[in-house]
Amino acid sequence: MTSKSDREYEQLRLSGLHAFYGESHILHGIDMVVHRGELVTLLGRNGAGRSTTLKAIMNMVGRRTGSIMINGEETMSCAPHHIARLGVGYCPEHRGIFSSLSVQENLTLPPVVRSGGMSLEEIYNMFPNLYERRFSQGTKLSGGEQQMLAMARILRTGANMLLLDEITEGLAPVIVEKLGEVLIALKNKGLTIVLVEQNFHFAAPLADRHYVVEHGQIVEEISANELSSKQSVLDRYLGV
Amino acid sequence: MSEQYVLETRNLVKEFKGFVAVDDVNLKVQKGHIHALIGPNGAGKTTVFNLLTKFLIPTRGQILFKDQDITTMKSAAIARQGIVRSFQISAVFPHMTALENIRVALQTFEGTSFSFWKSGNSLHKLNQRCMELLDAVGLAEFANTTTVELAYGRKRALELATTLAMEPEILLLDEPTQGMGSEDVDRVVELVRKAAAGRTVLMVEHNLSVVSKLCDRITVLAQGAVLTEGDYASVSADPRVREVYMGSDGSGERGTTADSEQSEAAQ
Amino acid sequence: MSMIFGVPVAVLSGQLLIGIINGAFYALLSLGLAVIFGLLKIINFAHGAMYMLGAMTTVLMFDYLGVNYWVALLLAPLLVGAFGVVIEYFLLRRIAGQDHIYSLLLTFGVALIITGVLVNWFGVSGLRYTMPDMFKGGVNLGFMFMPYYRAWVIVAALVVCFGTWFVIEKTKLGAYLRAGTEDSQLMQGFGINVPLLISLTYGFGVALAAFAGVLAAPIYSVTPVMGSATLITVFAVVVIGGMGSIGGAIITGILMGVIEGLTKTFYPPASSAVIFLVMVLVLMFRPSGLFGKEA
Amino acid sequence: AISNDTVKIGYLADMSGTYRDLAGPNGLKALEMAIADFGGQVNGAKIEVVSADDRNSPDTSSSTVRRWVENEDVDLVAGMVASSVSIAVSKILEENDRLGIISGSAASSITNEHCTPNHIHYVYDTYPLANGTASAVVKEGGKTWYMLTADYAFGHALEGDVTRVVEANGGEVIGTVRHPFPTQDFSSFILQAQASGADVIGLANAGADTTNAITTASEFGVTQSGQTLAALLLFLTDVHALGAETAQGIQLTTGWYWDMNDETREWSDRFMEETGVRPTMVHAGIYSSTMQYLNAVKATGSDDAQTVRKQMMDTPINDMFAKNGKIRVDGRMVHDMYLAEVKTPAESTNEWDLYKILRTIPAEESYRPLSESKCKLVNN
Amino acid sequence: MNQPVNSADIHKSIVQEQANQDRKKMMLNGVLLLILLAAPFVIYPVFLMKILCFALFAVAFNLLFGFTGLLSFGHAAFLATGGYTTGYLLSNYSGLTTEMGIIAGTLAATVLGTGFALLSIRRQGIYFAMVTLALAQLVFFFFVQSEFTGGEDGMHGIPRGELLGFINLEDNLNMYYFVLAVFIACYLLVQRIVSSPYGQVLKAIKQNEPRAVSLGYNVDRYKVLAFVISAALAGLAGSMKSVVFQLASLNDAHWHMSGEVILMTLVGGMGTLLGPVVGATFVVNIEYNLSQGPLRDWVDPILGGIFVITVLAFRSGIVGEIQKFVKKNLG
Ligand SMILES: Nc1ncnc2c1ncn2[C@@H]1O[C@H](COP(=O)(O)OP(=O)(O)OP(=O)(O)O)[C@@H](O)[C@H]1O
Ligand SMILES: Nc1ncnc2c1ncn2[C@@H]1O[C@H](COP(=O)(O)OP(=O)(O)OP(=O)(O)O)[C@@H](O)[C@H]1O
Ligand SMILES: [Mg+2]
Ligand SMILES: [Mg+2]
Repeated sequence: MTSKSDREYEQLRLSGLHAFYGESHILHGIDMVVHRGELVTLLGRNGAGRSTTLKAIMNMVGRRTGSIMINGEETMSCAPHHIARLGVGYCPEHRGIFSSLSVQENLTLPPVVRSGGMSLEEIYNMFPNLYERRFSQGTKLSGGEQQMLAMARILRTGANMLLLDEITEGLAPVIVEKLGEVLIALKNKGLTIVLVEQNFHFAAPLADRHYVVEHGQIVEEISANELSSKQSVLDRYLGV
Repeated sequence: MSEQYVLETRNLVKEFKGFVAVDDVNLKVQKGHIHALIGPNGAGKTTVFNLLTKFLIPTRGQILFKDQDITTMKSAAIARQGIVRSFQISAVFPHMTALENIRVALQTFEGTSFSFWKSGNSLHKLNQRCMELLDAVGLAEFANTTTVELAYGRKRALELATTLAMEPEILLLDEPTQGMGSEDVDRVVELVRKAAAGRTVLMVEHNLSVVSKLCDRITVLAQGAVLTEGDYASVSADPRVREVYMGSDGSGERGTTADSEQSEAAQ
Repeated sequence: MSMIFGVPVAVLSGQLLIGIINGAFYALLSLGLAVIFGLLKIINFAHGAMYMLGAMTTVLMFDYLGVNYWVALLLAPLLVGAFGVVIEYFLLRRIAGQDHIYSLLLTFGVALIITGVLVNWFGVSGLRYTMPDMFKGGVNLGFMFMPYYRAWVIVAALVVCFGTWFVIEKTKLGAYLRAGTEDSQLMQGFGINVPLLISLTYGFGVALAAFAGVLAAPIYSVTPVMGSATLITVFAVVVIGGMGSIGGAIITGILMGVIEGLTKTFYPPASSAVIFLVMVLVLMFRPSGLFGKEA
Repeated sequence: AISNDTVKIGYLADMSGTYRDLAGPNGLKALEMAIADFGGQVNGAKIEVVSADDRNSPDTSSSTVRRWVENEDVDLVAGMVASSVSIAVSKILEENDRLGIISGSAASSITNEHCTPNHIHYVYDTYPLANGTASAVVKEGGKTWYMLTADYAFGHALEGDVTRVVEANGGEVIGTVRHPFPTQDFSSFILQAQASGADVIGLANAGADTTNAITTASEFGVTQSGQTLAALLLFLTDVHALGAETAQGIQLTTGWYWDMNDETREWSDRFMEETGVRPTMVHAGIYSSTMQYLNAVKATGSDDAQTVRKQMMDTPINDMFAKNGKIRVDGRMVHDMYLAEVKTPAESTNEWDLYKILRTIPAEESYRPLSESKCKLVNN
Repeated sequence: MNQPVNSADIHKSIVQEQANQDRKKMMLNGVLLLILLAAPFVIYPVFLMKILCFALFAVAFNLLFGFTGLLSFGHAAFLATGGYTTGYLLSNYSGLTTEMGIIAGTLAATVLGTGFALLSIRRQGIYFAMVTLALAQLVFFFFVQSEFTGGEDGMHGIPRGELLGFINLEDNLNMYYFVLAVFIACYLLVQRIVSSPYGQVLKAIKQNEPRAVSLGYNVDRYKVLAFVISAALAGLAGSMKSVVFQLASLNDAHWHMSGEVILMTLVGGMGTLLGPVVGATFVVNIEYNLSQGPLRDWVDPILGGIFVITVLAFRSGIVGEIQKFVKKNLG
């Protein structure tokens, strides 16, 4: 388990983050903090701006204002490849599997940014499907296999903060279950994880805290132990 | 005797350079059923769909629609026969409004699709039906919104409405609730139920709560072959299915209210 | 003398060899195009102009600075490559992610500018470049007279082609390149400086064209318009091979050289049409070219 | 009388494309030199020049020339290279009864089936080029010919002319290969020509095709193996680009050469001062024809097309460009042509010292006789 | 959150909106028509006719490129085929009236276009562009080597003749109004096509082809039809041009002409109705005026610069940018 001092260490702090796609203003001042070793989820309806928040952290949206601190370092002016070098691993919503590469090439593609990542062997053990199909073209995998690949890919890099966007989408329940175990293992290794998730059933038992996003703003912060008391609030926001 | 089966495959096989993705599948979809195809990732579900709609050519085997061999028919012809699919990855016409998206589908029946001399106003008579369909998926207020501007989940809803506009005899749905919030999931379940009235639905779905609520019959695929078949109760009780697909708790369900309560209780 | 279809065997062998030489030349040019398209999805209509720049630079460096052939062989591609990097940085980068055809139009415009300016500076009759002494003459192979220089062309072109193929298909750098062009944003998200990689790749692609230009300087008329006629033919070669297929470009290049050579022997008037004819036929049966990956 | 008290000359030529060096911007310089030498005015009327790029496009040129003659009252159109442009322009001039002097085009059809009473073809055409070179080469012992022909009307015409002349002189064309236009690599064709064993390889093409063919021929040792190259259309600029080393020994016919006598040298020096290069026969022809035109305007006191043309036809041309040149009724200016051979590097003293004049081909032997003409102005 | 939405209202607003747009279009068309009717009294008619011919060519091209999403790099072939056919017939068969020659030229281009379409339509994206380019090159080589085209000399002295046997087209004004009438008819036709039910399908195919297939559209047939119409109109433009200038030349068949029509369309605004017209006017003017001005020797580099600037800064073209501006500031 993580120590007390680590718990207070701010791995990520967003303050007053605005983001735009061309003319459309998507994020309207996001404020949130993630401590080292925490697993935090972003919940919200479709189109609330959760994926955009992750992309904004990676400097992958059109225009941004506000502040993003990673490890206490301001990164608003950093190019995306710099951000990755700070130890951030990003798994995008639409998988981003490269069709010109084989499965194995896809897997070994992201450069290792820190030591301590998983080895190829460990990854293949976790996802036997990928091992079987390792020489096929990346995009010839089934939808679910591609999702596994996208997730597995960043586990190799040794990143110590993971931004994961809808990683259970399209996965069979067995695999989802296994992914849950993986996330817990990662958390135990001290990694910081920001999880965007539709599947609340999956996220609830894993997370330390939940942020609820609506119309590009954080409207609620709920910690794991408040979950039952704030269930009704949550239901309202998520439109259940 | 096969009268009651609208769609049937016989010994269907698809190989990709030696890799057998679909292995001797005999699928029988009964008229009026909502039939689910489930199975672990990479089991070959999407491939079966692709074979049924001719986006892929079978290596071997036959496909029959209402006892007629359609193995060699082309994609568009199959759609016109009444077999219409919706895509796993959202498929819309991005620079048309939501309403126009649906109108394009409705136009197929007008027989004026080659009439380049006709005024565009001749399409207005379809607007009413478009609005009904949009309303059904809760997109009425977005009728005049350009589709690119819709959030992902809404695009999927729109796509479904477009598919329904085709009045298909058989509707093929590939993960219709993927990427949707629970609110939308429930709406889609209702929608599919409504849409299924009077027609047949074949769907791939990983959300077992949806499957359990909707489906009359379930085929489980694993490694390209049929593992078992039956109704939800019998399939979900099958230990092999639990092992390869459902996992230990056997629910595999996603964030419905009931589930989140359950999971809390688990905590 | 034995004959095949009314053509003496000796002549035919000569034509085959010439075909292979020209093919190696096509391979080199189409390789650059294929690298640029395959990796950057840029349809480089400035390729002919870059080829021309390679040849022009060689001649001008010799005339004004006394730079000899061997140095030019290295320096001209470097200079033109650097110019390519500049073009990528200031122009092409701004349309990244747009439809391919914009890159086609942009580079077409760039080619018009480069060619037009040079025509005004140097005219169109051509600049004089003398063959380096060590390549003068040739050897009689019995069925034909083989100039030494042509032999050198074939060796140089093949070595460069194979080296390029190896780097792109078999190394990690190549994998970065291939992936970076599909989703550069994501690649950057993995910590790779994609913009730099892209600039260098474009620079490298046009440097290949310039290298072909240096090889061409002693044997073809060096004029600012020498690239425009070649461009379309080389494009056809790349398309036949399958846009973006590196190995395809090389093999098809040689193949087309031979086919063109045979046409020049048996039915010369069709020799410039034949490549286009082959292209239409190939695409009818293989929509993505001989070695292209299905879309 | 002189319309508007101005003699207005429109100079139309390829300024930016493949034929730029033939006439181009330097041709305009030659035209301006002529006007300056003439004194800048005729009988008190001023001389104006307008110029345009023909873009090698007959329709762009048509628009330009129509505007010139219909709106800007241009009296003479000069320059003109691409035959399609020359023919299109001459039709417009005929319609509007203005005068044109074509200096750059090679097509002999311009004063044959396409002749009009409104234009003059001044410097050269393919007929004497083929005629001069072929007959001279055959006479010197080149009996068997192999033709390398550009596969379009121009090349076909040239090939036809050569064949006729070669056969008339007792030679024989033993093979022909028609290459597409344009072609960069001639090695295949040169190889075929070598294999044919002919004495002479005739190049019935032009521009870059010709220079590429010559370069390749030299690379493949054509001359070493005892064959002669005869280029049927080769300009000084082409030879300059090739250099004496590559082009040595080639025989060709030209209408003029800068280094023929003091008169030509004097003018060429002035031209070189202006432009930095030695003039081709086209540049000299533009100068000469403009002089001839202005003299005719001066003599008749009119800029009416027919009056001036008649005067030009009646006055023999005697200047640095031509001796006893004559404009015929079909518009063809006939003058002596010269058979030249490209010097060896040893003979050549500087980069422009390129030709040895072997002999003069008299005007009457050079051009297509009127008796063979299809021109509507000739009563046959 | 979900307010009840009245679908009847939405329907009404859509119809209203459509009617509004139609009215605006009518007004714009009216203004343009007036300008074009008066133009020959101010501007030299032959030059205006040149613009109209190229505008028609660009409009034809844009139907395929801007509205169907197919980039043909071989449209010069149709322009040239139309021109040569009409030119050849009118020059050699004096019994033909001018419009018969023009119709024949258009038909020839249509037939050729059908051939091109059948050979190329299954290819996607850049392969499509390259196949059309290759086919057009073959056509070009054919024209270069054929005797009837006059090779690089071109075909000259094509008689303008008489329209319907009694309107003398040698007269520039008569000729102009004839060209104008043809142009307007074609322009309106394209306008109609784009908004027709067929146009909707084209739009859908352009935006998402696999989806259109899955909705039951045999997309190849729709694309072939668009290609054939486009080729026919391009051929018509070529036929008209050969009659106007009384000549036809290889320039029309060269691949640079295919590039030029792309430039026109792009500069004006692809996928807009008026764009190609504006683009053609612009490019023809630039080329014509520059080739006579002090920048005479620099036309090609300047055209290249226009390409570059358009692609970098005005990708939606003149008309497209104006539309955007209007939408942003007034709409
Ligand atoms: N590339 C883009 N250009 C313009 N608008 C965009 C773009 N991507 C997303 N948007 C808009 O931004 C808003 C927020 O999108 P985002 O993807 O962040 O939502 P989300 O909360 O992740 O929801 P989802 O469940 O749909 O993924 C949506 O309204 C969407 O339409
Ligand atoms: N075009 C192809 N070439 C090679 N292999 C393929 C191709 N398409 C699919 N496969 C392979 O076939 C298998 C079945 O894929 P399919 O997409 O049908 O799975 P699925 O059941 O839909 O899975 P998921 O639930 O993850 O979407 C997978 O292992 C996949 O890698
Ligand atoms: Mg999202
Ligand atoms: Mg699937």
